[in-house]
Amino acid sequence: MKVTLSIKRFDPEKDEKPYRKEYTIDVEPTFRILDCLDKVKWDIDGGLAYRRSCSHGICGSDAMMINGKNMLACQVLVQDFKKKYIKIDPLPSLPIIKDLIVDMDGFFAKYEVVKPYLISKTQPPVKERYQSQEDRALIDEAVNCILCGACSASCPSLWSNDAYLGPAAMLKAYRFVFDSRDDAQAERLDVVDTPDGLWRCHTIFNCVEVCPKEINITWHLSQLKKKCAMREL
Amino acid sequence: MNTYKFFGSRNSGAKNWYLQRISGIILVIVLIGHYVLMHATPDSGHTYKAVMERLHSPFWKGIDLTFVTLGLWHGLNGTWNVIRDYHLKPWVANTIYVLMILLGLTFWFIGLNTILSF
Amino acid sequence: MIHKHDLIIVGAGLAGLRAAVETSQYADVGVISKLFPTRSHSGAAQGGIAAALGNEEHDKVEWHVFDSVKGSDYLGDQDAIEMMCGEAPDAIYELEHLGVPFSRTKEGKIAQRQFGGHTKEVIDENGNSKRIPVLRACYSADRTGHVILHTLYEQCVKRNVRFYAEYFILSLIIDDGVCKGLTAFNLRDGEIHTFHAKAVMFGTGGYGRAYRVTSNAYANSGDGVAIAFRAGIPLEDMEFVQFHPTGLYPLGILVTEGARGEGGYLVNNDGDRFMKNYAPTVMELAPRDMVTRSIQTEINEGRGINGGDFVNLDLTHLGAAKLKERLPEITGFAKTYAGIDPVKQPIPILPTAHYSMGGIPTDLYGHVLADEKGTIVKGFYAAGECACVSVHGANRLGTNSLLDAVVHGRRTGKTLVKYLREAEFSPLPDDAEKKDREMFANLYGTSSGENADKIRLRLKEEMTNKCGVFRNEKDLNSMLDTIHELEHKFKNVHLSCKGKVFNTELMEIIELGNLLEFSDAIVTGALARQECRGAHWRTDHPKRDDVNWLKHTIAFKTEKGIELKYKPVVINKYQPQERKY
Amino acid sequence: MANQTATSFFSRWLEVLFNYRKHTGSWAWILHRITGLGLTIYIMVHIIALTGLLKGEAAFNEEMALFTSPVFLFGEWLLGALVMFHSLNGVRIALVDFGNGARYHKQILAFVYVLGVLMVAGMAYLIFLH
Ligand SMILES: Cc1cc2nc3c(=O)[nH]c(=O)nc-3n(C[C@H](O)[C@H](O)[C@H](O)COP(=O)(O)OP(=O)(O)OC[C@H]3O[C@@H](n4cnc5c(N)ncnc54)[C@H](O)[C@@H]3O)c2cc1C
Ligand code: HEM
Ligand code: SF4
Ligand code: F3S
Ligand code: FES
Repeated sequence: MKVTLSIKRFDPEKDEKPYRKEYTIDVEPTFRILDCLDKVKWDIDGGLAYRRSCSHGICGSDAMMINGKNMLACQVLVQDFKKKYIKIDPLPSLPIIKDLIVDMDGFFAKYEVVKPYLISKTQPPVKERYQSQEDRALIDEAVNCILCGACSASCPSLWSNDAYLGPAAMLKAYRFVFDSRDDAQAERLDVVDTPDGLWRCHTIFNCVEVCPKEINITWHLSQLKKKCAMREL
Repeated sequence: MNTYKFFGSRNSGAKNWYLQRISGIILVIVLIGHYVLMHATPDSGHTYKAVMERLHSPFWKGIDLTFVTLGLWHGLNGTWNVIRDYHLKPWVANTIYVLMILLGLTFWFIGLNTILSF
Repeated sequence: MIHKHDLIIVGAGLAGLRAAVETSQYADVGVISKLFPTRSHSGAAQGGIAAALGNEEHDKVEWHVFDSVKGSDYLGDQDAIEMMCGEAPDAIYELEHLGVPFSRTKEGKIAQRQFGGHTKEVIDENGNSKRIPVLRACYSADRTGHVILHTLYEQCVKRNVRFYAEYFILSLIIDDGVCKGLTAFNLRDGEIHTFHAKAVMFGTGGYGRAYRVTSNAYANSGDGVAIAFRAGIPLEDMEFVQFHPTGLYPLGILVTEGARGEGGYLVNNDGDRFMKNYAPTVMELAPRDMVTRSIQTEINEGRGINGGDFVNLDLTHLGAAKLKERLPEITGFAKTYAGIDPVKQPIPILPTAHYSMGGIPTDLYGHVLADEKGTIVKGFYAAGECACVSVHGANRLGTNSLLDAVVHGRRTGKTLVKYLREAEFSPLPDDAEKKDREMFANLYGTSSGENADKIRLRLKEEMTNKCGVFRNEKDLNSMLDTIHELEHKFKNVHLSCKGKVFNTELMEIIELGNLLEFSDAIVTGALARQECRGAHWRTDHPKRDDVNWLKHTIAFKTEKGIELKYKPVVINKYQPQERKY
Repeated sequence: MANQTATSFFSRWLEVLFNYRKHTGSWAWILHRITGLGLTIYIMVHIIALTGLLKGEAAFNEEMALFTSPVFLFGEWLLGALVMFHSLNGVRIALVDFGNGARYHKQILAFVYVLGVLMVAGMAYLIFLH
């Protein structure tokens, strides 16, 4: 079976600005888009650059924009597309380093801002701390995040304001604010309760549409919003 | 990373967020009432007499005042929210903020003046 | 550019990060990883991490030790296994304190589940002692590795550990038997950097990518193992490569053991539950290596589905509700990658290269050993899948490898804290980057030559066929020839992309060089070992041979090729017996 | 080193906005924003128009005659549609934020659309046929 990939290319050492290039390759219907990229890389142009590692949607390396939507290249197959003309772009609105590789430094800097680690102010017991199944259930979804960046890069609020913390960072804040073992709720809420934090989220739900781990990020943000608003009132 | 400093007014946005929703919900109720009234009984909205009659009742006066106040606040706060979605230089943002307050007050007084004159 | 840190850790998987958490309070630590830390393959581990906590039912460290020894087909060093199983509970409690969101029992303790080969001793009605499965694997849904990896990274962020993410290490600087640092290149700009350190620790993970069908990530190309080998460090027990019985056809993505644990059937083209011919009593729940061999036999004898190279894992009789509740991730994988709904159709599976039992030889404290006598390489440490302590012997038990990475990461960290207090920086040799610069210049200078992908494909294909589940002398010899031929070709390999920024082609070529390097050791070791033990199965020597082969292989790289030496297995409490389940 | 940031922020922003697929929620957001801004302008116009009351009965009735002309009635109906969308979607947003609406936001939106169409039709009846 033949598919045509239209890939956005950019080599900082050669190109003034990004351009598109088409590659027609022979594939099986069960190929992942990642396999298609490999095929282009191995058979046609060794210079094509993209990140990848686990190849089954768990490491979060290969988020990119495929046919106008952010997804993991290793989590979609050729047969999932009706048209065999597939457009591949890097994650939108992040600085492109080369081809499909974007600069994630800003994304991770925002992750670090929300104090993404357990802060416990009490001495732990000799064995484990107890946590009820109900308390654990509160963070069931949030701990699945693989930091792929698909959500933040799909958020219109972030496109227009790159200081916005973005859904991924705030989901991480949720993960700790709602962990019954954590003692630093207030500090973390201070970080997200800022004009470039929670209040830039307009419940657009793009993040939820793209999350490869099917996390309902907006629901988590709404829980944080309520907590912050209650604090103010 | 401390670039996430705030610009514009001093609060974080939490209160505005809350009030935007509350005012919205009150507005739905008021608006639906307003619409039905205006168009279910066309005369009541479009003749001087009917309007006068309503404006003389304290109840309707109250409703209209709420409408003007909440509508303006909700609309302008919403607009301010839209503006804040862009990463403007602080002085630009602050200038717009002041202008919007002035604009809001002006229209509020005009509206108030009309309603309270009768 | 030269960077100076007390300690350089290579690898940001469970082993590397655990050591970083341990050491960063006391020393200046730099962590190098070719992937952003949370992309490390530890994150793919689903099932759990073993420890005899006894949270769900009575359990004893002693039982865990016995299971691991037996699982290793008696090739595991029993002092190391006792140490690992003994420290396991504390290591898990510490993980919990660091923030790992384990699943919980009703009382709020860490939840545990059953896993293949983990048993407890019970007395049956006739007064005989027998072993039945025990709830020992601590888990967080089916994402155990993921949550531990993220938690450890979070703790490193908290401790301000300096990360060099997307730096690819090239070679070790070992001078007069002392490790002084290493060289690496920054993928972002292609520059070579030297890292000067009092000590270097490797936690570079496994090497499943030498096989065509594998559950491993692209990044698992055994770089650390190959780099150490090239620097004169021997490799231990490389011939033991674990094949997981159920990889999703054709990619090899892992279908967890739990699928059979929940009652899944294995069926061949004739619709037969063929395990009845191989393990009539336990059927599908036989140990990993056994099931793998049975599946491979069916395939080899033409009973694969439609004569193809896969059989079916049938879960349809379990019903939609149970699949949704117990195996959601697997259901998702089958849907996404095979377009199959396990509720209605069987899942096509085949054995997949999964784990490397062998690696860089270390002692119980993480010191890398320079020979079979146990000489320590000063300043060089290793832990995790790239190291061989050896706790897994010839076959590791499920959930023991995350434990290995965490326990040894922690132990090595503790050793390092002590070492770094006294150690000094020793001067770097002048030409530390010389070899790497030459290699780069060579590659950038090529205008034509061999295609790296052809070499890689052929290596992976033949490793799968000739040095896979079943091995014999003829195949292994032919495999050695192939490797030598490919090594020869590799000298002429062509780099088509001449850019500096994210030259991933360059990276893949270097990885290929590493694959060739250690594959040689795997095949040489396998050829020599004329017996069947654990994951290593020689059809031409179909018996375990404790008289001649109850010993560890130590492979050295010499001018003339690979030279094999051997060292005895540490046997304390449990004498080798026949391995029956 | 050539840099793609050479293009202006605004044009990059527009490019992304246009190229990215519009999911249900994006449409709702875009429409909510446009209608919100439109209504804000309208409410100001409305306030000015009502100052006509101050000029006395004749002047006001003259103005009203204009507003009850078919063109304006049609305009008013359109405006009603905008208000309808904005208010119902506003309620949806409030449900998402205050309640558990994030789990059912698409269903709520479908409900909003159906209710909106019904109300707009109802308004057409009131304005044009009543
Ligand atoms: C699909 C799957 C499921 C598994 N499930 C389980 C399970 O349920 N229970 C269990 O106990 N075990 C399981 N395992 C095994 C276990 O996950 C691994 O053995 C363990 O995670 C290895 O950890 P590590 O820290 O040694 O290496 P890894 O996590 O692989 O990390 C390697 C690190 O080294 C870095 N690195 C490598 N080469 C270079 C280089 N050249 N330059 C710079 N950095 C480099 C990488 O970037 C990475 O950070 C599973 C394995 C797989 C593949
Ligand atoms: C009738 C009931 C109304 C409800 C329930 C309502 C609700 C809301 C809500 C919840 C928001 C916040 C959206 C967000 O922050 O993402 C909002 C925004 C807004 N509203 Fe309303 N509103 C109503 C009427 C009005 C009216 C009458 C006006 C005009 C005066 C108006 C103008 C705006 C504007 C300009 C915004 C900002 C748009 C944006 O943020 O995208 N609204 N409305
Ligand atoms: S929330 Fe989902 S989309 Fe966002 S980074 Fe995490 S996994 Fe990716
Ligand atoms: S897309 Fe953006 S606006 Fe909120 S709901 Fe998601 S973060
Ligand atoms: S390669 Fe790991 S998520 Fe796609």
